[in-house]
Amino acid sequence: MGILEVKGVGKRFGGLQALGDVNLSVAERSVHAIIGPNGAGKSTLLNCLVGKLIPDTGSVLFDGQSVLGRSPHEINQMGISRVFQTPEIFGDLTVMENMMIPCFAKRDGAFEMNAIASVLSQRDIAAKAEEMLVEMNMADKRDMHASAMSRGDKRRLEIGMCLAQEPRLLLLDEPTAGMARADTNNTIDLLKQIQDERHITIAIIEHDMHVVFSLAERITVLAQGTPLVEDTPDNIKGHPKVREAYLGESTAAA
Amino acid sequence: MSKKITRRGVLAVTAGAGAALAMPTIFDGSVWADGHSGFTNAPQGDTVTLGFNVPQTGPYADEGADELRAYELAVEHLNGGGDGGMMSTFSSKKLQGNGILGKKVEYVTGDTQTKSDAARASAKSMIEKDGAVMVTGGSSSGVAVAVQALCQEAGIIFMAGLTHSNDTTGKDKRANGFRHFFNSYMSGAALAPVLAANYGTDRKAYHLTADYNWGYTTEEAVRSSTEAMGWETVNAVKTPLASTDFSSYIAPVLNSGADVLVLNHYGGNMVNSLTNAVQFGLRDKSINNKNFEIIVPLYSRLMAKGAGANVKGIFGSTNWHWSLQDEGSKAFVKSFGTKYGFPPSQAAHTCYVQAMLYADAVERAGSFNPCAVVEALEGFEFDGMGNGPTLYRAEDHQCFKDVLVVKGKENPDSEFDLLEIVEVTPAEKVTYAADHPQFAGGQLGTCNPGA
Amino acid sequence: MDAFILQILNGLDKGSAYALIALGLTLIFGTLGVVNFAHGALFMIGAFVAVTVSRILSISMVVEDPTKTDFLGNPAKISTPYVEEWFGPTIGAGILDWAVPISIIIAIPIMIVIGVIMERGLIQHFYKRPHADQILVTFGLAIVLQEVIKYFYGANPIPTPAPAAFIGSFDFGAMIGFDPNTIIYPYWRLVYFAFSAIIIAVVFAFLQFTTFGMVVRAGMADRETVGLLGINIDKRFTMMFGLAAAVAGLAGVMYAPINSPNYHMGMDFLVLSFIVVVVGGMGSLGGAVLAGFLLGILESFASMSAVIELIPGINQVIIYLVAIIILLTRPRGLLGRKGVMED
Amino acid sequence: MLGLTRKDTTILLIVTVLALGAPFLLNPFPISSPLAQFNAGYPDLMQRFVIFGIFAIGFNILFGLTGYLSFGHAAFLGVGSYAGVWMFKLLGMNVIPAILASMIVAGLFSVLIGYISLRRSGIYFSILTLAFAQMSFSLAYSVLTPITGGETGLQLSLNDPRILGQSVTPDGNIPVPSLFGLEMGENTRLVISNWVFTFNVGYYFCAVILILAFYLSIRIFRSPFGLMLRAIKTNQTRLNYTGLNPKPYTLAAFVISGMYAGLAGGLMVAMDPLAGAERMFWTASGEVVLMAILGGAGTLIGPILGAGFIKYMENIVSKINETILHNWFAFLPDGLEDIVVSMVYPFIGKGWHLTLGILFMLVVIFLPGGLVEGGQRIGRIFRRKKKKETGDGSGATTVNPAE
Repeated sequence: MGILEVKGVGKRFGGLQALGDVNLSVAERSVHAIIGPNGAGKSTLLNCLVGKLIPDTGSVLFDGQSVLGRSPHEINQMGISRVFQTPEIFGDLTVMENMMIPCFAKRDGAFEMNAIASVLSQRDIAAKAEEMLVEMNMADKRDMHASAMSRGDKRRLEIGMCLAQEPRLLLLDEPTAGMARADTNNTIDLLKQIQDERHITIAIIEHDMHVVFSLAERITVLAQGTPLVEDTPDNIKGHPKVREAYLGESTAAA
Repeated sequence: MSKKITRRGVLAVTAGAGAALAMPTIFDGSVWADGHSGFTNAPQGDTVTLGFNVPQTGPYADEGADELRAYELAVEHLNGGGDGGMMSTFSSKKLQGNGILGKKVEYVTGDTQTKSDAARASAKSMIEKDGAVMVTGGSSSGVAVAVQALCQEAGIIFMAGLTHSNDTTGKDKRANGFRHFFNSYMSGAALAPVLAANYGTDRKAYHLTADYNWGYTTEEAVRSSTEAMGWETVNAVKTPLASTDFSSYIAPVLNSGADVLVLNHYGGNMVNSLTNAVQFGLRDKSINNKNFEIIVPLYSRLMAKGAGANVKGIFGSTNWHWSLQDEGSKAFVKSFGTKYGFPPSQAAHTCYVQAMLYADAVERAGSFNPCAVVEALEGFEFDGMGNGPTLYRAEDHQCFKDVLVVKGKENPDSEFDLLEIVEVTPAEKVTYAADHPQFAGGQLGTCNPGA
Repeated sequence: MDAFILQILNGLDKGSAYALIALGLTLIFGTLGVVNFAHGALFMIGAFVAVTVSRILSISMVVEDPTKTDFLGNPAKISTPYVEEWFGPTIGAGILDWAVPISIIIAIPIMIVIGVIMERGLIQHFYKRPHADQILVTFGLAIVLQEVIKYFYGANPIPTPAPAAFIGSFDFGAMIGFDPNTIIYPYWRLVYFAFSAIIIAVVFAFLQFTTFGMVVRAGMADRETVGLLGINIDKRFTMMFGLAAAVAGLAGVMYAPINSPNYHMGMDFLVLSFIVVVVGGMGSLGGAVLAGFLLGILESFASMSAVIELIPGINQVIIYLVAIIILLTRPRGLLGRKGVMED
Repeated sequence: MLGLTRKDTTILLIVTVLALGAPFLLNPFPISSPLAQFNAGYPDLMQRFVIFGIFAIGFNILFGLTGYLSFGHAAFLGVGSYAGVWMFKLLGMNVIPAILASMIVAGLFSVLIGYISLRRSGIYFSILTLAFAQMSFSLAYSVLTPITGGETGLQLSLNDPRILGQSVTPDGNIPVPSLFGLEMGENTRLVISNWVFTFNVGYYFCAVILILAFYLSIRIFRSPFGLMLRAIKTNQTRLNYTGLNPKPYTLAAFVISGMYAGLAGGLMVAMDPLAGAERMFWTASGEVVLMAILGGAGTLIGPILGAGFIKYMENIVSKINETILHNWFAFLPDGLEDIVVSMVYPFIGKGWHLTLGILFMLVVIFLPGGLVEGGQRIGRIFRRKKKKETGDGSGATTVNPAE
């Protein structure tokens, strides 16, 4: 039984069946990639996992608990963090302040109004955020406006913010989309490092096959809202159905 | 604005100031007060400052501008300039044209914005900053009541400008405040006989009433006086102050069986509701075999101008009108018209008279002390100010004088000639007991001289 | 029953004013993304175009008439408008009488010019600025415009009557079988309603069937893409601002006989028109029109004395109450798109 | 100091000095000079500066930090005022219970309105708050007249019970608001030659509260809570996916700023015991928005500057009349004097709205960050000069945290 169990999930938008009967199991501490052509329902699936969308049918269990009907922040509190296709960070805040927010976010979402206590807790939070910045190799940028950074740095910050919460499952939505090759490789290295050091489960939606085959331990191929196959990267590479439905075009294009 | 005379005390502070600097002193009370006057803002030196608090912005700005013109004229006359205006017709001959008690009259102006908060802020700055010993003006009852209460607290005299609500000298009356303008009750009392004479005693009235204090008191006054002579009130509907279009209130009128529409509206509300009512063709209809009629209890010439031709033939009441032919009115119209080129409005008249009455009261009392002024004004009877013999009643500080019933003129000679006087209702017909139920609930209190 | 029909008629009439103002407002928001607090001022300026035209038409030749005296006892001045002098009393008086309809023709170019100047001179610098800045600067502009009008025309309302032919009312009830005088409605208000319907139809047709309109609609949907096609969308948007100003101005011209224009009439309508736009859905033209009529009708119903007796004060708050209920149940307004103005 | 950084301490000290020294600072011109017209150091206006400063500071906690633009904040001020006057009427003239009641009632009212309005964001939120405030105004002006006094405002009367105080003073008047016997209207004047400085008990009471309120707002700005509010303004999505529900934070900010408004309302009636419905009208709500934006939304000191700016215009410029103008320009030759006066006249006195509108536009066009940005620019010019002198030209693009 995996840490994330998706059973029979379906979602319609008007006349369009975006997802139909998706079953998926992500094993704990694995890196699981979900690939598929445009419109295959990858993002819809992801949104169903984090509470942005509610599926019409089926169930989603995280660590044995249903996530359905919970709001995004509640699902996050269960231990799922999400990295977006375009980095979602606090653009108007400094890098340090960005990092302080997840450090501050206690799992119960409570906050401190007591002035003295807040000063004390602010110190702890700052220390923790500082530590995290060092770990993400961004300490030199701590006072920069987050919006002024390069895309790669924004991504790095966003991932760092997710990690600061010590999640059990990290969801990545095309983390290298729109990045230069060098940034992409850096991101791959970063994710590898995270996997090695932190042993957290990673689920990744990706277009770039290079990224997928560098990272993933198992791959699910989605097509037209249903999973086509699920296997190891090596097997997927040679799978005829996949070639036909997806890889043929994709490799040709790449 | 501090309260008690006992707190007064002058103490010198030694300071290493230069020779040019006089010795700094700290003391309670006003700078303008001489040491032992015992009241707020006692005039010092050879001038006295009056505060003219009128709407300069907002919908009543034109009325406020006219009030200000009247005040400037009054100051000119008090200081001996111009032709003296009503000073020559005023029954009290105390005013000499040498200022008040020999002090030259100066004035400060402020903007009430027709909001009670802003009016009070403006009045406070006159009292605290400019040392005004009397504040006057305003174009709505809300402002009058608010500023009157402030003046009571501060210990200066308030001479109300245009305020028609019963409350100003009713439930919200104050010892330091005086109203020359007439009120809702008087409008009702003056109108009723004229309406009976013109429209008969068997009428069904439909009231549209502005949904705030003045509207309430006016509706009550007109209803009770018309019902007393046999009219029936079919319906009374309150309309929001913010309304600009009254069509949805007017449309059902014809269908209600009423044959008279009473518009208890003032200012922009009145202009719009009357315009709308005429648009609906109400006056061309005949209900119960009677011609449908519209009545506007409180008229002003400026509003009549706004409503244009729609006022023609419509009855209402007004405090004063420039076409009055008594000596006082003629003198006032002449000096106002000569100076500004057009005749004064009723608001201008009441403000001019208030300024004169205050000055005269100070002269008669021989002091600017508010309590002395109150004493001089209470029960004061005078004439020659345009409304015939007038009494400032001691019990509620309301003036009792003739009230004009007017009608929109059918063929105006000029742009100012919009109203014609139908009847001058003598003062005794509009006088009521001081404890009349429409005025119940307030206490005058005692005069407050401040500190 | 007749009372209901009467109030529906009323509501349609009220609603047509709301719809016209809101239409221009949402046109500007939809195309330019600008929250224009000066839109009410454009409505007011429109009404004052009517005032000005009738004043210009009645510029008079003044002669002293020694037989009459004015209020000071001086010889009275008799003034005859030049139009009466030139065209004879009958035609001259007729021209004066028709000042408001004549103003429509004059108002269109004037309002377009004012709109274009506003957009080029001020608004265009605010496209990239936060909505709060847009609100502040257009609010400042609205104050300036109304104070300028006040300076020249005073604070008092100025009567601007409709042509004599439209004075009086139409007995609608008698026509559909009710007793006479049960449902009557002033001619000019019926004209106003018809006029609004025409303007709304023209604006929709313009956007729907002309290339210009198509480009603008495409620009409303996706400004960047249209820009990439090499179409100068900015120029067209400037024209849209002119158009919106003209719609507001015409609404004002035609409104002048209904309520005597005063300098603050724009502010009186401002809050209301924003509520109409938001209830209809930001950026939705159809929504603005629908919401305008809906709120007009509800407001009319709420002013019925039976309703006020049932719920005191309902006539004071109905608009706001409806706005709250709609925004809570239909977050994007009646016909609004998702994600517009939510941050 | 007091748990503040050096920079914040400096700002707090500046505000403290400004607030406590206002009677001197606002009265720079001797009373005999024609410029005395511009003196603002009289109690009523100083009180207004401070009270609207508090109102704007509170508004800024909501708008400046979270970006939620409430267009109905005046309702809380109005409700607070009514609560304060009712305390005066029922309980007694001590200002403490009145102000506490104002804050509590305004707080409760803001919980109710905030809870509903915060279900939406952006302009929808603004319109919801506007609608609630307009409803409050309309009802207070009309059908709620028995509770609110309607058009004439809620005021004290000689018949009020005042169970802990006296209904009528021995000399037959309505008692005045006081702090344990110290009357708010009490003045002490210092006369130095031609200068007159007025020290008013009520003003200093307000000033002390302003300093406390300002200190609290710095603490809120710098606290994790404040950080969270700024995060809400920047990116609610990320906040959601960081396991935080923005709603309680925004509601807390809304209620805090509602209570600030209530405090301002309470102080208003403590200084002048009358509550009018107009202070809930939408233009009053708009005014505080303008104060915040004009001064610099999201900055600490900006709203106070904005409040001062608008109230100065309203109270000083509106009082200049034609006669005063003629006095000023009396030194010019007659013809020229008339020309100058007629050119200036439209902008003063009854034209103060026009001046205000023009200044709004100028500030927004040229100083997008409000008056604070103007100050910063001037500061930068000086700093640049200094740098040139010392030869230190490192153009570091460090972030200026908002202040």
